Amino acid sequence: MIFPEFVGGVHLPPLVPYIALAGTIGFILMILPGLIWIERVVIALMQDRSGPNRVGPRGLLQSTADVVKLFFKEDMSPKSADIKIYYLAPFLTVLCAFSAGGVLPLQTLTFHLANGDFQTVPLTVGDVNIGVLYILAVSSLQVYGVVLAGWASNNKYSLLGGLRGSAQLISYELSMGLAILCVVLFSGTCQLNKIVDAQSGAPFGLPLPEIFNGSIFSWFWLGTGIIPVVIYTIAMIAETNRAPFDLPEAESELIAGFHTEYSSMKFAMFFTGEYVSMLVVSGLNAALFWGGPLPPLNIIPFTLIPGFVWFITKVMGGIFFYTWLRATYPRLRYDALMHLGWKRMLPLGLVWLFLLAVVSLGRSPAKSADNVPEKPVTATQQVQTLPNAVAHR
Amino acid sequence: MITTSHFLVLSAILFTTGVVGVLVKRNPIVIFMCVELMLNAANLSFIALGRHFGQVNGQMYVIFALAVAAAEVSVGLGIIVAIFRAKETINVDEINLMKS
Amino acid sequence: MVTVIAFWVLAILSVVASIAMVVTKNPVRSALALVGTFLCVAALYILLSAQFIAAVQVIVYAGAIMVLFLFVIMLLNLGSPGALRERGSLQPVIATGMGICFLIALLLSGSLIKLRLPAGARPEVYEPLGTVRGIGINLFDPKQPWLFPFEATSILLLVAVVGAIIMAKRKV
Amino acid sequence: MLSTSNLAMWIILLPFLGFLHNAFAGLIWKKNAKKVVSYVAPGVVLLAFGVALMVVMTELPNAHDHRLIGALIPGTSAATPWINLGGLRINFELLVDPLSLLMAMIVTGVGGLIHVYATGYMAEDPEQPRFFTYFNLFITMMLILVLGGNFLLMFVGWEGVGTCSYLLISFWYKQSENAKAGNKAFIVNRVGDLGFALGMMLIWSVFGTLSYFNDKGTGVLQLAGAGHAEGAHTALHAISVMGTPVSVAVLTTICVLLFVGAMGKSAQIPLWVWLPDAMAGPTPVSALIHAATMVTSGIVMVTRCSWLFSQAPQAMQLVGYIGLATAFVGATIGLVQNDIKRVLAFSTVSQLGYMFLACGVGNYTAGMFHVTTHAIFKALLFLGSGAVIHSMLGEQDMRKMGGLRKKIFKTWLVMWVGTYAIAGVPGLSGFFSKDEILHSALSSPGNGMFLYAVGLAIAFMTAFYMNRLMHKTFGVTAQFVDGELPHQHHSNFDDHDAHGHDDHAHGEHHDDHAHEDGHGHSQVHESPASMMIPLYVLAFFSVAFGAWAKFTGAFEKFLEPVVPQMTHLEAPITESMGYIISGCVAIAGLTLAYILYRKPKVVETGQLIPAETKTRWEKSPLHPYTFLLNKWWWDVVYNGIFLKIGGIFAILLWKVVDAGIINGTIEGLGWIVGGFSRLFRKLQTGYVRNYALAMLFGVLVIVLGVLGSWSIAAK
Repeated sequence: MIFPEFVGGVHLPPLVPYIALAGTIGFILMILPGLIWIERVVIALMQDRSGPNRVGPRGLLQSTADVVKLFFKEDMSPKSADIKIYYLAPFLTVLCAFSAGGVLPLQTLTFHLANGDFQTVPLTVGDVNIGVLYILAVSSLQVYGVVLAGWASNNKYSLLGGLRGSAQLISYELSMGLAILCVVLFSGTCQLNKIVDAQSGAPFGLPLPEIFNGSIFSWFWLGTGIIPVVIYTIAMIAETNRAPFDLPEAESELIAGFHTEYSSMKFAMFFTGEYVSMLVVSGLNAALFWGGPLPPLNIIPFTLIPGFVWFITKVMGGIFFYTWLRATYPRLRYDALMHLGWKRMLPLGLVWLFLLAVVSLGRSPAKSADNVPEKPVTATQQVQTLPNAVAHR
Repeated sequence: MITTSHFLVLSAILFTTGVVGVLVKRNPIVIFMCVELMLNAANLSFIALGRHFGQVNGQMYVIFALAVAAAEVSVGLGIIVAIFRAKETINVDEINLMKS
Repeated sequence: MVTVIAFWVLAILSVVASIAMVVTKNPVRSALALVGTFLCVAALYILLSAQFIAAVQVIVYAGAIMVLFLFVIMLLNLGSPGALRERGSLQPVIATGMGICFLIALLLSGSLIKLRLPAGARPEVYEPLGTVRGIGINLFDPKQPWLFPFEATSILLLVAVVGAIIMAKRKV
Repeated sequence: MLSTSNLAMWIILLPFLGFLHNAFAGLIWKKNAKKVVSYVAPGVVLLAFGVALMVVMTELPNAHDHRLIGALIPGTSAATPWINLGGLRINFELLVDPLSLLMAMIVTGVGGLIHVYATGYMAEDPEQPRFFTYFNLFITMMLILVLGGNFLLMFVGWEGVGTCSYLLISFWYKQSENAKAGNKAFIVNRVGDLGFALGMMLIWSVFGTLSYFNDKGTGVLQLAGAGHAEGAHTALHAISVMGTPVSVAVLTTICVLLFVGAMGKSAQIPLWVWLPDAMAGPTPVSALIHAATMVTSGIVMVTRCSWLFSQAPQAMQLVGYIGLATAFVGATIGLVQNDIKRVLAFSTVSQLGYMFLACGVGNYTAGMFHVTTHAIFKALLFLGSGAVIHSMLGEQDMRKMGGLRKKIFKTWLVMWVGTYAIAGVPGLSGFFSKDEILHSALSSPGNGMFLYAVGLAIAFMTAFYMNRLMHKTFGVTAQFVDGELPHQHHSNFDDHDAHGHDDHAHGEHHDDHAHEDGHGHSQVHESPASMMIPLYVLAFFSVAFGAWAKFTGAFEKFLEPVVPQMTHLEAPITESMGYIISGCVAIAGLTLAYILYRKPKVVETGQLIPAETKTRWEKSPLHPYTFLLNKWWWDVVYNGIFLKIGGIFAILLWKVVDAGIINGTIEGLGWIVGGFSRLFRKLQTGYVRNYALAMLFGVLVIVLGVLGSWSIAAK
């Protein structure tokens, strides 16, 4: 899709980040009740039962009703809690969850400039060159919400939940970082849009028909050898405290874990934070391993659909995967969780990263995406940024 | 206009705060945090001076300082946990085996 | 203009947070104040065009080190204020006085040093200064002295990991 | 340009590999260790002999100036530095020339035969692998000594063989006399080694190197004149590293110091006292180390440095007279000893003296000739005596032997060959080598006649005591009851232990037990083939080697390039006249012994006169028999001088200097420090925070100081 530079005297390209910001937040807030509904319906289907069916058609308004109920619930706080921190915790959770979404590469917009040139602008809130690190940083801050909530509630179940949460988040962040590093190693950049660009070439640099350029086969889930995507997916589930890694809020052991003492809107904020986190890490998954806004095949019906639709589709795929897992697996024991994180995924990730490093040494002298000059990129120029293997043929 | 000196002064203030914190606190964990603050203040001046001279070397030092800080904290907290197990307290004024 | 405002806001915030860390009696609040200071410092790093360091600062300090602190505080249950009550002594007074003297001395000495640019240095901020690429190329450049410290640091970290486990484990 | 030898290193490395193997044989082979070791240990030495032969056959003839240098470590060159400090550069180098090859062949050849012999002799010992570990290590060290290309490597070998000697003398360390004998040997050798080390340092400071030969022509021996063989004996003069001539006084000092080292190792007066005691070790050790090889290293060293000695006539005279005195003293003591191995030990001392006499009169070739023949027949004699001792189940006292000729005829036969060889019966090897020495002594510039006369007397005594030994051991009637011999098991384990520990030993013991059970047949038996075959080989060479070397002149020609040719006076008698004289002397000695010891009566009492009937003179310590039996009271005098006086001095040092001055000073210091500590301890509150505050104070002072200096500088 090509947009004009000026619409009604408004200079469009500088506005793109704001559009992205508004779009992201608006979309997330809008989709949240839908997400909960989807989850409930999907689980119900998987468990062969009816699921929500009272409020609205097929129970579609059930979540809205729940939100309304939460709004009007009494806002209680424990007497012996550390009130300031107790209030701070849910805010932190939501804040971190939302801010992580700021670098997701929704789509690339192309503007037809007044002087005849074309300019591509990423539809991203902040397309920073340390995008991956930014996401890691922000998601590492998420642990504070859990820890502080657990501690400030002054409740031993909450404290246990908080401790579990912090240990779990720190442990799995390592594996997550390793998986992401594999992608960074192959794309040569930390900027998410460029990582997406790096997936838009021919699969493995093979001389295949045009239709495979940027197709599902050239995305990094395959390009980095499947192991990183598996590690990342497991780690992202653990990072968001979802089943089967939902130990910090294990209802059968710890009542509700770190948010036992939270009710009403504060609870709703935790809930929001959790779902936003799911969306964000799924979005990161989509951008890193599943080609972001790229269509699965480079042919007409797919390429006509705008990139952000593909992106959202992939995110929704991630959400479905979450739900599927939740319906399938029992919760892990705590030691099994640590065992998996430290003794299985971390060594595997390290070894795989090392192997990939060796492979990429043999591939070509690192031609980093950072080297590409910042100017309007045309389709022909994009070909030149493909791995050298193509150029040599 | 913000000059390098602004950053250096800020760094000095943060560093002094850390020093005073080390001296007045009795909780070794908080003392540790103050030490981390001092390290950060030093890092800040490293980066400011590196920017001043247009060199990336200042940032190199910070990377190593970060790594060393991480190592120091892990061992230090390990020691604190071990001391707590042995003495049921971590008050630095009660850890006085050296006192005759 | 944005930079000036950002600097003053962040500077004041970081100083306030650091003083709050020292003053407050509750270790958890101290830790939170310190996290605030770290975040402000990280933002200042971005002002200094050290994006990579800023991200690492958040990941390592805020995301790992301070969580470890909080973890230990909670583990030892030192959270309740007054668990370590300060006894009356002259130490804090002397320390504060001496600290102020120290600060004044630092500032004085700073005023005596002229920051001169060496010949050939580029005072302006150039693009790859703080990016992952700029740092990485410098760090692994055989002509630069950083390669050996880098390897040494990795060994240091390994030793620290082993040491921490030995220290903290009940039975080895 | 010196030729290089690629093979030489393997002469050393093979025994070394054997040593490593034997040391870990128990780990590798478990219960089969003894068996494997008994093949590997002699095997590597014999292989090394083969390599040495190969070097002689292939590499030496092609060598420029009969000299090769080689590397010690495979894959390196001879210029590989071992020590490189300032001006001192020591290489891992070997010097391969006729002298070192001759010694290498003696060490590996005779040594190999002794190894074979020892497989039989030590078969019963449960610690046999340890024995062969030391044995192979000894061979390695000895080869380093003789093949090493510089003085320091020689010193390494020198100390290495000393260590092995110590280890092997006290091999059966459970008996304290053995351990003491080992200590004695080691400590006495220390004195000599000190001399050697000092001489070596002096050499370095004068010549600036320790290598014998090098490519630049600045090796010690090259500077001393070796290598320009043609005009050597007319215009010898050593030049120092600075290019100036070295004064005779310095050279004499060097030579005397080196000779002190040789005295220790080769058991010369006054450092000879350790050698007789060293017989405490197993007999193969006595044969290999204390007769054939190690004790001759002093002569080898003097010969190696002959270019230096030749220019220090006074040092040479000292060598000659010390050698003569030692030969005489050794021979006289040998006359009256009763222990079969001790007789041989004193004989060795005496023969070593002979060799030094040869060096002292400047006929180094004759010295080395005697080294060679002596190595062969003394090894033969020792091994033969070992076979006797083995047959007698460990008995060593000749007074308790006798009449063995019929029982162990083959042993008797080879022993006779050895006896004739050492006595100098015409035609056997000892005759030629000894006569060569006597002849050159006679023609030497000094008191030729005196030297010759004393030498003849010694030869006479040698023949006498050797024949005495033979008669007492094999002749007359048996002084023991066959079948009732006490089993004197030489081992660290008594019989019972040995069986308990090692089933393997049980099988080997089976034979002995049959005897012990005493079913009426003889205990005394011939030794196994592994012990006899080396004896035959050695006997053959005892007979043949001397004549071959003498008549073909091969030996002299072989060694010619490595020793300086000395001027000799015209001897008053011709060589054939000398042959007749020394032949007669030898036969006279043999005859006298035959007359005296033919009759059993003399042997039975063990002493010429029964103790009760002794006169005052006969009881006096200066009575010749007592005097000689007690080795001229040498040990007693040493004990008196060194132990008593030294002990008093040591106590003085301990009580006054150590306890009084040194301890007092240190304790006083400690007391002062303690006082100050008590004073300053009040400052130490024990609170970390106070210390940190003090630290900040210090930092503040420093910062202010720097600040002040800056502001002053700014003005």
